[in-house]
Amino acid sequence: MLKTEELQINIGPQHPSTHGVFRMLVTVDGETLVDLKPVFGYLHRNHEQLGEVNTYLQNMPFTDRLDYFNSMVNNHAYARTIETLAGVEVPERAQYIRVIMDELSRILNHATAMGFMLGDMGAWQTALLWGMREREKILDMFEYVSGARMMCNYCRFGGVVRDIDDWFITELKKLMQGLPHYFDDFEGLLLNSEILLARARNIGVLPKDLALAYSVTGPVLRGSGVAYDIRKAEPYAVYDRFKFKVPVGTVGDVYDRFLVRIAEMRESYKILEQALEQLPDATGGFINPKVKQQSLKAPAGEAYARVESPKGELGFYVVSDGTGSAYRYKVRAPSFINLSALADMCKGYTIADVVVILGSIDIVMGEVDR
Amino acid sequence: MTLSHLATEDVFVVERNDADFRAGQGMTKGLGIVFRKFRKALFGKPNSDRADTEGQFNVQYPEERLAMPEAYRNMPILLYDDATGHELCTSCFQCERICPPQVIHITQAKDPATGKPVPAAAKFVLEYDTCMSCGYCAEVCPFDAIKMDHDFELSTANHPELDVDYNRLLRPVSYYETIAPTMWSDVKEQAMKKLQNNIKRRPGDIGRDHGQKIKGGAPVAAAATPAAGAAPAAGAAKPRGPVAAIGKNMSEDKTAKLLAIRAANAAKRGGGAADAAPVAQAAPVAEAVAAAPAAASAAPTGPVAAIGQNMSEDKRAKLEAIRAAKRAERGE
Amino acid sequence: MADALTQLGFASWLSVLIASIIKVTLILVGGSVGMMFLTWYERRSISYMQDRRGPNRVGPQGLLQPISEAIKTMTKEDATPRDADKIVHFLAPVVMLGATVLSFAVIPWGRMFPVDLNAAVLFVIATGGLHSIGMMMAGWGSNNKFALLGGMRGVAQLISYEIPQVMAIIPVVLMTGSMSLQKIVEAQNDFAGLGWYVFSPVGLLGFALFFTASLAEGERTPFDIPEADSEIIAGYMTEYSGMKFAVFYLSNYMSNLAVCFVTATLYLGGGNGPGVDALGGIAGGLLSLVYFLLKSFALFFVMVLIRATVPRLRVDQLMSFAWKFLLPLVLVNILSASFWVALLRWDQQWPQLTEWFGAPSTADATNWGRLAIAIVLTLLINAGAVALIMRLTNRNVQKHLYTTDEELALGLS
Amino acid sequence: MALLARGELRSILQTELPNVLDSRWDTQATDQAEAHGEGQTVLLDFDAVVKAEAIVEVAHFVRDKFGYDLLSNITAVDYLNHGIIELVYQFYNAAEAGPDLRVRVRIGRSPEECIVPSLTPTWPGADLQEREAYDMYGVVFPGHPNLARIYMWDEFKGFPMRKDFPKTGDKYTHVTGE
Repeated sequence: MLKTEELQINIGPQHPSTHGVFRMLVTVDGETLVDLKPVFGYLHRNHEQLGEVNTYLQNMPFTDRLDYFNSMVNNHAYARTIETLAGVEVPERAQYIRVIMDELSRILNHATAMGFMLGDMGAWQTALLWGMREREKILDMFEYVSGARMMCNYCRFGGVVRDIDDWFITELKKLMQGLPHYFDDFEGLLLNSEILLARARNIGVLPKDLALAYSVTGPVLRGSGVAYDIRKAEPYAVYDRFKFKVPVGTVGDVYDRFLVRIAEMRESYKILEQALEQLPDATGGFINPKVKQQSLKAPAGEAYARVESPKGELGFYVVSDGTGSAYRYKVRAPSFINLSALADMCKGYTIADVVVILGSIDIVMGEVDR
Repeated sequence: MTLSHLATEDVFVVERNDADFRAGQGMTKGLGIVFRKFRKALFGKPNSDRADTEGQFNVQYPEERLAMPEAYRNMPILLYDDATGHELCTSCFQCERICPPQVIHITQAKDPATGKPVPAAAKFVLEYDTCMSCGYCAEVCPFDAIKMDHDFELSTANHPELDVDYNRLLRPVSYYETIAPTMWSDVKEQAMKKLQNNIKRRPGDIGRDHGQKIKGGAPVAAAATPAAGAAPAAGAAKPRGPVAAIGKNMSEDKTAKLLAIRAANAAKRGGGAADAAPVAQAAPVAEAVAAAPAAASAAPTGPVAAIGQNMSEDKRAKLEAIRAAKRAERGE
Repeated sequence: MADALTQLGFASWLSVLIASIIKVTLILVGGSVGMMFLTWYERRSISYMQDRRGPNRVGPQGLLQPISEAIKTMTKEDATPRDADKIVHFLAPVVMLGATVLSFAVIPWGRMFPVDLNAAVLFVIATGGLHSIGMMMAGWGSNNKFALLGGMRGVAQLISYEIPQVMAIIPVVLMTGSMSLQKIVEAQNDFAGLGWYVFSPVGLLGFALFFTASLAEGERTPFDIPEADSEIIAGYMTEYSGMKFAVFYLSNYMSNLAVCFVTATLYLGGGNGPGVDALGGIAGGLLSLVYFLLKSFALFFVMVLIRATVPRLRVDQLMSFAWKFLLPLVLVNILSASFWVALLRWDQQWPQLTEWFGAPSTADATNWGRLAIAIVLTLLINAGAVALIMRLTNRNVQKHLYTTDEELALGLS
Repeated sequence: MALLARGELRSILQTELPNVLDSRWDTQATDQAEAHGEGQTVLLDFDAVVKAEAIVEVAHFVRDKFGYDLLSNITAVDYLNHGIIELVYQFYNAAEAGPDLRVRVRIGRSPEECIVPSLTPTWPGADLQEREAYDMYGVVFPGHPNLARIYMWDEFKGFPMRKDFPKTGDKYTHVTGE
């Protein structure tokens, strides 16, 4: 028997497909992976400490920088936490606007995340750039309502900062005319491609029980076959008023996660349709005028609120001591916790699969390192 | 696993295409779609509408520009009244207090005769390099003195220059009116009313002694007056939608823009360091008059030229002094 | 050319020297200009596929972009890693480029042949094989783990794919009866210049197999595994910068160009086409050059289309594709090519056929009956083989062949 | 397999596993939020406060008995005034959905007391979160396979999220909470 030598390789922190400054210390036997250790913290900026120093309102723009693809969702989750803590009512229109923004975020996140994953797989950016086009269209609309494309800073306690107007609704309807074509093109491009099947099927398998033990959430958990969606499990905002389905996978491999994300984009589209239909008129207002935004004080206590971010369960755990800023501010970041399953998913596969599996978890280092 | 919280019709299992016979048909379909895209992008019309998913969709940036939505926020600026040259800021410290990264530093003006505080800022320094563009300062300002600019071409090789002081933060109200007509018209009346009240409490030139507005005793107000008339027209011509002009030929805008840039550059070269700023400051006015219909995007150029100048050593020294004073105040 | 120079009064050795220098210059210039055009062509067309514009700033339609980039890479710092094997590290790009340029010596440009070698086909394959040496040198000499992985992958891939590539040419050689590229082009000149091998069942399958194997030889998607940027950064090129990197890049694209040229010559009739013979002379030569370049760039467009569409395979999948899919089909193709040649040319051995259909002339095209039989027979053999192999490599069948999901994942689906 | 209301776990544990509850917090009123003034933290204990060494047992208990199989979140809070560090474990029932179940552990701030058994062997998802609590608060988790700093570099001294970690000055030389 020939003796083989194991090789240790640092994939990252500067590497084309680690999605930011993230390092995987892998031990390989030839091309086969023996061990993987994720190393991170390169982007750590002590976000949680900032949240304890800032007042509640001041912290809102910092949440944009967590998962910078979905700042709207981050804002929503944070606003919901503080609203729970301080007992703030949110007008119905604001709830609908938040849902619309969340679902638009979900579409743009999944479009680009799947594009990046396929890029890691070697599909030369075509799927990514088609996704980027849809993302641009959505970001332009975000810019219109919030003033910024990515760092939206859109939610306020008890509502949103600016109402959506006719222009926005017209453009949203136009966007939704185009989206199904995009979904079809995207599916036609690669969904059944033999090479994709070879690369994605039975790769990075995370069985159902292991997925639960690893605390993964979002499309990764659903890809493993657990139909757990916070929009259904603990409906927030007005999600209980929409009819939509929760897509789940069966095997829990890269292909299942890929399919679940595509199906989720289509479900988001359905939610958008219903939200536009049900959107109440502007008489109810888009923000609770009674809330003192700048000098908001919450009674001593704690609150945890979570939303279904495109990447999983995004929650904020805030402890208040009755002053205007949080005593303890903790982010339950989905990318961070989903990442703990990476090593187990990768073992036994090859280096080429590792980057694909990492892409299929869909992490953002801004959220992982906080 | 039982899923008691979900009805069965709420869950569906994604189709994994297990039963298919694979003979390259999936790959061929993908090739076909990509070729269709190629054909449409090469021969079809460019992507001009949000409903389009075919055709080229990129904007040739320096020549073509997307119109900025009114709400767009980049860096904060301070406003002054065209007619009187009075700054709207009263140094109420609201923005300094809310600013999440704490980059605003204000010193209140004092009446030299009595030593009492006057509703005007003596110094106003903003660190553009650390600003996170959250827009809270503009949101909380009770006097509508601080607003978010639309100009985003601020890159510089000179980092200290990004500590921007009062002189370089000031823009006329008419400029803000061109970039955000509806947002300004919403607040215009009360802002002006508050300003008139404050002017009464400002002795002498306090509150309008920054920038080059009144240099040489002749207020720029005279030159600014026509702009006040022209600006609403320019504002009205501005497309409201942020992407209304995606992919369209913007040659008219482009030429106006180029002319404006050239004029500003020529002004910068022509005048000395001291004289350049007033000319540049007047540039938006001139453009607003000259190219009112197309001025919407062209107008911002003038003040930019002023920002582009190198920040002198004493300005940095000033900023340091202000910071030191702050530290002293906090008793460190 | 040398003869013409001798007639002008040059000494014979001098005229040979001058002619050779002119040819070498033309090949080098033609190769590198072709490579520059190729990069522009690829980037523009791939960006149209992705709904963007691609390079369009430098020169008209961005045509001068490659030149600006060449200048940029040449003026960049040429860094060598401290612990690298300096000599090997330096020689690797030289070997790569040398091998590529050599292959251009025998490739015909339309009807113009730089050198008519009687074993030109072998020569092309042999110079292509030299690439693996360059890759291994670069991978080893860089003293970088990613480079080493890339070098290993490259060598393994090149060696495995050379076999189907070489064997895919055998039918062409059989059908022509010669290994000279000139003869191969001449043999495809029937039917008013449209008697290309690709129109016969043997040639069609051979074309598909040869082109697929050539994609792997030229490290094109879906076989760009040695330089898979998302996995091992740039593979064996990771530690190269400046001019050396530019040389690798140049050699890569030149070998892609060579692959397109060779494929067009072997299967698409080279410079043959309607009207070439009719025009004759210099005009005909130019027309043949135009035909040839059109065919080659159409082939390259297919490469670009594939690159824009499909992900890359994994190393093990790549190997199983070569050994389990390409190789059996190539063998079957050789078999049907033998039948084809037997039916159309070996009339001495089968006199009955001569009785039935008359004696074959040198132009096989006139023997319609034989041709029909040959087409039907080879079509049946090839189609049957393709169907069988597809069936065998299909996932559902594999389910029975393999036992566990893990093994299934490693197989070809 | 049923959802538990807030505070219900406490009474269940009192009858079923009487030894696991932390006796120090038995006598506290259930909700004191109103009683405190501004700037005063309150210790909420309508959720079960269990002994540090019993957390593994309780976690298995709620998983096997009530189906709380998704350990979603582990939060460490430094209550400087009370001299304790609290770890809040949030469990979800993936099948029944509904709100979370919070189990708390309260330990002292000194290095000798700041020890909680690790949940990582059963819930590998706790791995990174426990490392984060160790890195930021100095909570030591015996049984964790790789308890190393996760965000800060390995040579870093002190635990930056503790309330007594200096927020100004040269924070890289200070040593706190060792």
